[in-house]
Amino acid sequence: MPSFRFKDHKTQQLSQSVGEVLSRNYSESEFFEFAPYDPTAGERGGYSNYSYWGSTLRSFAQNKVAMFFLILMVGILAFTVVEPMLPYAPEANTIYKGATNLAPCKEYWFGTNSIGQDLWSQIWSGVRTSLLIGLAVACVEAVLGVIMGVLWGYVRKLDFLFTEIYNIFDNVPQTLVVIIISYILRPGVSTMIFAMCLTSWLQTARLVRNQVLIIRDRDYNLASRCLGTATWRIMVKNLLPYLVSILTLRMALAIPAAIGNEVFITYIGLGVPLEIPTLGNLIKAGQTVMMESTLSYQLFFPVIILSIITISFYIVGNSFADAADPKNHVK
Amino acid sequence: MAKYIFKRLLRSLLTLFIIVTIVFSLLRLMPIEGYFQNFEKMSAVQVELGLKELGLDKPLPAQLLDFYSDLLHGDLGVSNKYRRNVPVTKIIAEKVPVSMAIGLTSLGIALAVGLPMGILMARSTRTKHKIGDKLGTAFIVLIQAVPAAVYYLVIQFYGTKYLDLPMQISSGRPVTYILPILSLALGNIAYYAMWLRRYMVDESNKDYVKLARAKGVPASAISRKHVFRNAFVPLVQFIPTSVILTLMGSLYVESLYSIPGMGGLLVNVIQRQDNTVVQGLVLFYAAISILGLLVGDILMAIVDPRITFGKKEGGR
Amino acid sequence: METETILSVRDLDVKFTLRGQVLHAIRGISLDVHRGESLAIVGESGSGKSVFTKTFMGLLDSNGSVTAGEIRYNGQDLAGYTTDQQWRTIRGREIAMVMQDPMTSLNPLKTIGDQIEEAIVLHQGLKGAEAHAQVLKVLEEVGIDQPERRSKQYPHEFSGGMRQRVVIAIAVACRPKILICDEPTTALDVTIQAQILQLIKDLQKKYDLTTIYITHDLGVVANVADRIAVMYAGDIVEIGTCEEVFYDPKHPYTWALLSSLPQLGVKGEELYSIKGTPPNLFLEVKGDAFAPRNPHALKIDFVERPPYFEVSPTHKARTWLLDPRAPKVEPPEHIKHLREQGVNRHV
Amino acid sequence: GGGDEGGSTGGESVYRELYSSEVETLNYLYTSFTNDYRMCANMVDCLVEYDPYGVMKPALAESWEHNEDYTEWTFKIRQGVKWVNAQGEEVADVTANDWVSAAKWVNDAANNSSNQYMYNGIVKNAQEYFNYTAYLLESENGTKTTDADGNPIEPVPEVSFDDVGVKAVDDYTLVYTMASPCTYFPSVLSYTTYMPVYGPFLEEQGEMFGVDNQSVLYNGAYIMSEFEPQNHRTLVKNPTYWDKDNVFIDKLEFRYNASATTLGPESFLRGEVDYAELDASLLSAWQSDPEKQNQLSASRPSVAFSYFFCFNFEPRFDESLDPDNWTLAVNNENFRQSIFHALDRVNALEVVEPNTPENLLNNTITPATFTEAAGLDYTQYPALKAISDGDSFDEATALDYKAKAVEELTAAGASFPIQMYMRYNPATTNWDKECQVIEQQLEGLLGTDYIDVVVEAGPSTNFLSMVRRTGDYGFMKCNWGADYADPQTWTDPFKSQDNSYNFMAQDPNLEIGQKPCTNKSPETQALMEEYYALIDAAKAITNDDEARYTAFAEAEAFLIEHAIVVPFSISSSGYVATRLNVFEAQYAPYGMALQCFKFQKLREEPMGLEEFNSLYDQWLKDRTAAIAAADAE
Amino acid sequence: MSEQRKKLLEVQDLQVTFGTHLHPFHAVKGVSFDIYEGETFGLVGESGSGKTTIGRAIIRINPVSGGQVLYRGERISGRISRELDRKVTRQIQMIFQDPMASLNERAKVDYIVSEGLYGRHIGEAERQEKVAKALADVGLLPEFASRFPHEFSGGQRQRIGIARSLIMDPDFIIADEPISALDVSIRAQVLNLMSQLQKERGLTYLFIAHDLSVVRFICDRIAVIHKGRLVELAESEELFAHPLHPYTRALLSAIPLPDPIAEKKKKLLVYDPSIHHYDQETPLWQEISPGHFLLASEREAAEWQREPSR
Ligand SMILES: Nc1ncnc2c1ncn2[C@@H]1O[C@H](COP(=O)(O)OP(=O)(O)OP(=O)(O)O)[C@@H](O)[C@H]1O
Ligand SMILES: Nc1ncnc2c1ncn2[C@@H]1O[C@H](COP(=O)(O)OP(=O)(O)OP(=O)(O)O)[C@@H](O)[C@H]1O
Ligand SMILES: [Mg+2]
Ligand SMILES: [Mg+2]
Repeated sequence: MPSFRFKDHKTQQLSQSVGEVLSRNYSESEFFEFAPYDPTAGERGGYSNYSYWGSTLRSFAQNKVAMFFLILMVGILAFTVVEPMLPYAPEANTIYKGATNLAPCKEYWFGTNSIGQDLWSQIWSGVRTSLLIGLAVACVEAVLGVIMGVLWGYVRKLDFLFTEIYNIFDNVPQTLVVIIISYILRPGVSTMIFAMCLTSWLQTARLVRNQVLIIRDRDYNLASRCLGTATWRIMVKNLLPYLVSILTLRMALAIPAAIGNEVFITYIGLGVPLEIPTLGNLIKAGQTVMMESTLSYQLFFPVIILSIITISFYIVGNSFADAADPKNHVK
Repeated sequence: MAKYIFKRLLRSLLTLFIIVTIVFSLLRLMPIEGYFQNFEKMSAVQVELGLKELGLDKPLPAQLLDFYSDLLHGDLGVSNKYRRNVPVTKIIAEKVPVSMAIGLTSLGIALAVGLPMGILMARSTRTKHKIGDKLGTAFIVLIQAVPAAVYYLVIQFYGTKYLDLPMQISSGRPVTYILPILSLALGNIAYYAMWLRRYMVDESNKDYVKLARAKGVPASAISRKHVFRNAFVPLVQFIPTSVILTLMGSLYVESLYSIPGMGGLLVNVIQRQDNTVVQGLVLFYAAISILGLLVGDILMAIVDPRITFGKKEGGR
Repeated sequence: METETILSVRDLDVKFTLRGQVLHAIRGISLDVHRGESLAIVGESGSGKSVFTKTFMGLLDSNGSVTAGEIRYNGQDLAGYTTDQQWRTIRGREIAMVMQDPMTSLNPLKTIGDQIEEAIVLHQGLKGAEAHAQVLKVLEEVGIDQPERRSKQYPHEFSGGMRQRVVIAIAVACRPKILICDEPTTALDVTIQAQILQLIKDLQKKYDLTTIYITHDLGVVANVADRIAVMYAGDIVEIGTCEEVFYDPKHPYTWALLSSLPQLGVKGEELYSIKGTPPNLFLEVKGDAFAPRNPHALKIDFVERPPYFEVSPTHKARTWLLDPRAPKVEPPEHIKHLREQGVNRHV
Repeated sequence: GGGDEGGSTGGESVYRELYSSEVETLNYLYTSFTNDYRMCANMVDCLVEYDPYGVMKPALAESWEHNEDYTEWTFKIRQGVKWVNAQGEEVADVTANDWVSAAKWVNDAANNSSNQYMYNGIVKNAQEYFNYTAYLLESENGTKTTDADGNPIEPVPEVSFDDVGVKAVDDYTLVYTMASPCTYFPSVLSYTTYMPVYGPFLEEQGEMFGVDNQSVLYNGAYIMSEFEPQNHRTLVKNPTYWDKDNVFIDKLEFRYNASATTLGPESFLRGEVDYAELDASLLSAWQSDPEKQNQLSASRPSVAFSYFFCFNFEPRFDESLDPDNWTLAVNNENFRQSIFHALDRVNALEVVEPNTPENLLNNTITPATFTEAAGLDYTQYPALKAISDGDSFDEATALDYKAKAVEELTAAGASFPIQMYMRYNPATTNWDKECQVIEQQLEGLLGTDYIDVVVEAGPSTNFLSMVRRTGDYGFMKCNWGADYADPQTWTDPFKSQDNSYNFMAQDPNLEIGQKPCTNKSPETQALMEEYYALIDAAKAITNDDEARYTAFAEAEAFLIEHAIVVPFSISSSGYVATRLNVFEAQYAPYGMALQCFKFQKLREEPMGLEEFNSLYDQWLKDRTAAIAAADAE
Repeated sequence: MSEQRKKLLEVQDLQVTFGTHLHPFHAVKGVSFDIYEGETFGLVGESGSGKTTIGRAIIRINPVSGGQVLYRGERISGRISRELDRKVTRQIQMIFQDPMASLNERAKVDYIVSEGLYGRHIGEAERQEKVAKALADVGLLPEFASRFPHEFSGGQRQRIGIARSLIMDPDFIIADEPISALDVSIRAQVLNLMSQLQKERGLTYLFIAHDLSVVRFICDRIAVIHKGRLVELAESEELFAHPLHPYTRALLSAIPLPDPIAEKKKKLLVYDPSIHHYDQETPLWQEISPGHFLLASEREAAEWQREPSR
């Protein structure tokens, strides 16, 4: 029979109290004496080795695919940070005269583009920018989404108002907003982030709201109200922790979504200017030459890197959300 | 029920009103150059006259009033820059059927493929190695995680380069529709398969399934007669929305294969600053998406006897 | 008593694997079920009652399996069944089940009639109008008025008690030999609970069923059970006829179960209660699982698992207290003279 | 559908092309979009047309003459030309009245034609009539005296259309009266607003004139038989065309494809289309592939547009880019000269034309071969000759000027490096890349301690009004397109009022935005004044082209020599794959000539680059001869 | 009972309505009763009869649509002053039916138990001390403070819930079916604890249950509720000895007896509401004998009193 491994001090305590009795060597007659009865030992009996984050991490670690992608993701993240500091890492936009449209070779690992820029540096610079956009959007989305969503779901009076606002904003085309913003602000990374954040938090807010609606009237919330707990504390202590799972999921999905969105906005010609490489820009540039088989690497390298990134975020996010759901925890 | 629908429609009207007003006002933030073809060479008088013709010289509230009074007469106005002097309704009416035909075909295919796929995946979760489920999940992850713009390109690249399929549609040649329909269908296949699988797995842990098993109902009949229907209920709600999305067309796919549909129309007219068309389109989109939600709810009520309209769920 | 064994369980072990950890849910149970009897399995939550009976129908969750022992039914070893096909010869047809929660055990999207008909078509070989007529008959049998109208309604239009009747109707419609009622009344009000128990009793008589009740409440089974098996931590700790268990309980756990019934409580006095919590089945259980909570535990209880001590041919208990070497321990006062007391107390 | 078959089927010659932008309207009297021109120019003929060398030829006008002082032009209209509808049914005869109807429509302010300005200052009283109709509109037929904002509306003296200088003397005699003497008037006539329109039909259609192929009438080489917006359009040969023997392609099929730039080349290779433009990035791949090599061709450099870099004298950009510092620099001629000479234009042009960037180079504002007088190309006139034949790029000179500029600017208190703020429109293909190349080249040559080129994108739509017109740039590539065959057309960007190219001429008291225009140093101011004096003098010469050209050349040379602008290039649509021979087509660097398919034949084989180059050289030679011959006539 | 006993809580003609104006659902229809200081007042009835709703109306989770609730003579239903609100929040506490659902799974026991103290500006040391004491009071080990609710059995969780109320030092506790979700074997733990606390602290309970046998064990007076209306109220022994209302009788007859012989002899009574003719005769909430209230029409009251009980 597989034996249970004791994992921390609490369990050890338990094993000691049992072991104490066992370790003594009784004689045959002693066996039939009453054992010392300790009610507190009985209280301890139902103990399970549980801590929320511990279980979350443990179930995550058991998911091999997710761990693989986590490592990949961390690797990529680390590399994008480190890449510009590497020796001989050139400025991404440097033009090498005469080195136009070179296929991948020793000197230019991912080849060069039509004006002689090194795609390797361009792609990593693009990954940096795109990830920055993704992360920023995801953070804003999470923060705004949670605040709005919790208010929306918890404060009954706001429900009607927020629902209407949601319906309205959901129907104002994002393109219109992006275009108008590109008039008001200069096209650039921060503008892009701003434009995306403007609408993206709505979905998170709605998700949070639906979740809050489900848990709002659970007994433990009523209990808190009976105890006179302030509303903000209920939100922070009773609601937020229950949103961890869906929030991590949302955040992790928001990053690939934002990168995809960046590609889209670039596609319609409103993206970040070309002198700032982003994955969207690189894909757009690659698209113009994709039908030319000798040049299609200019599309495929950014596409592959982008896919690896979005897939890792997607899988890691999903698996983490699964792991964060106590339903999937071993008690 | 009729009363409920009526009330909801009435409320939607208010929402529509606000949406259109916001869009209307946002549009007026654009620089006036965009309203003219040849601003560079126009005199001040010409510009002024042009603005007057477009009704842009009046203060915003007056413009709004004009717009709504026209709207009440069923007049959405005519295009200024997209197709000059052509009524907005005509522009939209010409494009909707195109997008819809392709969209509905792909949706049909997506349902025909996605739903069985979801069922097979759900069943596979009960087998030892869950191979079917893993394969299906890999597909879903790929489609959902990789931006559509990217896999559309890949499909076009391989489809035209290696399968030698045409790069643009031409009516009367069905092969030309393969790639765009495939591109459009993939997303929905993944979507429906994923949700159906999830709901089926959730449902098959419910007590009534256990009871059915205890009754001796064969596994296949359980998943067909009991689980599928229950799992399908929440999906029913999405179908009208999916249908409606086909009305909006797909910017990418339509532009990649030069499909003369709705996709990209909005982007196009926003970029050309064709206010009337933008307004008309936003109104159209908002109206149908609100309608889609309503139809989704009604469908839900039809397939699920527990849901009744009008009454708030009383107690249990 | 001349009894024929319909189902015989020997040394049954059931284990679950949950993310790499093994939970030993059933720890070597042996039990004979007699034809026509009604057996009650009593025990607190998590003691393994449901898991135990699910093994008879192959309804264990996919992460669990029978790891040892056998289940003999009709000369077959059910423990060796693996395929859906094999189990379908048992499920419903031979052994049927009534589940705990009437609110969720019916398919919300199918009419009551359809759900009963499904069972009838499967097991009685009837079709169409005949099957429908049978549906109405069954509904009437379980005490539902206006069966014609009711059969066309959906579960949500039924109250909890009526749903439970429908669930029973479905089980009975399969014409099984054995009916397992897994906590059929815990979700119901007392008044309805009594009615449902009565209904099962009537049906049992009518169809000559063998019934196995599962409950955590000893009080509930006094009326319906012929024999009672008390379970604790995946093991049967005491088994005997109804009278034996109520009037002459031997296991301290049975004492505790009985004493904690408020019906037996004396106002103003403490109710007898069991301290502590049941053991963690992920851990290997040494000795008597109940020992840490047992005020009468002997030292040997922590070392060696007690065997069954036979009190009478029908009455066995797993406790070292029955060992001749053990000191004599009296059951708590108020359950000792339950017979006299009970009759008087309850008007 | 377009099928895979080759260009000609069953003797019918069909030309196929992808397009990515739909026409806005077929109302040629209104539009000013090249997309629209491309259709209209083939549907309706003008009074004149051109031969492949740019020599004007009679078209709907059989002949014309002018009076002594070029104030009256009389045209004899060709007889027997028919108006037909989209089904090819004859509707009416083309008569002189049709040009009168067109003029009336165009100059009526209510119609708000985008090209009305083509009459302004050319045809007598056209602008006056326009102003009067505008007044009527604004005042609602004189009933109102203030506009919506409460500003008074200035009354405008009544002008009747009868006073406008366009008259049909009889059905086949058309007379235009000029506002002032105009030698180049015939070159204006191939613009859309001088196309005829059948009056009764125009009236009948009203607002709907030109919304689709059914709502226009045709008298040109082709009839648009099918028109499905964003899908396809088909032009078929007009069977009643007066010159049908010169129309060789029977059918023009245009299919919509939003990704035409990406898919066009591949479609061409697959034989699905007969023409595709190639992005410069594809060039090397095509050139090195033996299959594609001989399908690669170029487009003829076009002198219809000229590109030049403008220095902004009224910077209105962000404080973070230090506009005051820029103001100091830009007013320093040595600084401007250092940039002028440091800019390696050929290097920059390689982005769009990697093979023969020199072909695109333009050393003056007015492109070479644009116009000539007295047998001499305008750019070869004495003042411009040296400039035209040289190249401004010269590292040593640039560094000399840099040294001087550093000295002077340091004295003036400027801080280094000078931030040079360059903008581009992300929607324009390759502009971004070009900016990057220039940035690295300039910084490389002049040193980053001297200048810091800051490249930034502008909005992709309404770029001009958001960037150029607001002065939100320091140094930027601008362009201008010719309106008629006279050097004056190229002075428009540098006009003294409402100048939004480099703000060189703002009255110091005038306000743009919040800031008064006080940026120009006295030296700069003096330069500008001198320039305008030269221009005014040139404009005053109206009857002697040679003298006039000499004077304009002096003015233009002045602008360039003082490095107020940096001439850059003419336009090119780069590389193409085509089954057409562009050298057969009509040619003129203005008007509609370049859009016409008339005279062109569809070739069996695509044109290769070698053939193109030899044909181009031949064409350049033949052209000189042809023009000389025409002049001699 | 002596009339001198102080009324702690008075419920007067309480009505609670759910749903919209168009589809109102009257969950509680005109219920009146008093609870005296120090007693345990039982409220029994079938599922959905409105027990929880009454409890929640008292503690002000459910808004009251008619009638009023007085606590120590002060009205606490409807809008009340902040001060009174704070006082009532402190003095009235609730114990919930489902020990799992009523504890915040993501908070440690330490926080859960001391949650009510956070509004009171109490030092950290004092807080911990109070937590330890509250835990000890309900028989839990102090080390449990740092654990999560998952780690406990149902009985332990319910005791945590009780500790959470106790820390507020309340006078009045509404216990909404505190044991019905628990295993029989641990019900006793909770019941014992409740009586013990009452003895030590003089608490007053409103004890809600659907099982008469439990109520009988712990309550002084019992009210029986059916479909939102009280049908009978009496001292518990009186109610068991002389149940008048047929519904009460049905309830009593259904109590399972842990005694096979008695149980097999037991006769079930079924309550059939159609015996009433309330469209013809209006029922009254009347005091049949001192302290014994009954909802009945004149005729019914007479008739039922004549019948021998059971
Ligand atoms: N699928 C499963 N995976 C892991 N453990 C399980 C599974 N099913 C049951 N168990 C465990 O097996 C043990 C016995 O469970 P079982 O459901 O038989 O208890 P029970 O006596 O029926 O309790 P209840 O009265 O709550 O129904 C419990 O500890 C339970 O946690
Ligand atoms: N928030 C609510 N909205 C609408 N109806 C409600 C609400 N809460 C309770 N009800 C309804 O009010 C009635 C009384 O409910 P209540 O919960 O008070 O019953 P109960 O006697 O406590 O039942 P149980 O024994 O099941 O807890 C029920 O029919 C219930 O459906
Ligand atoms: Mg169970
Ligand atoms: Mg309740």
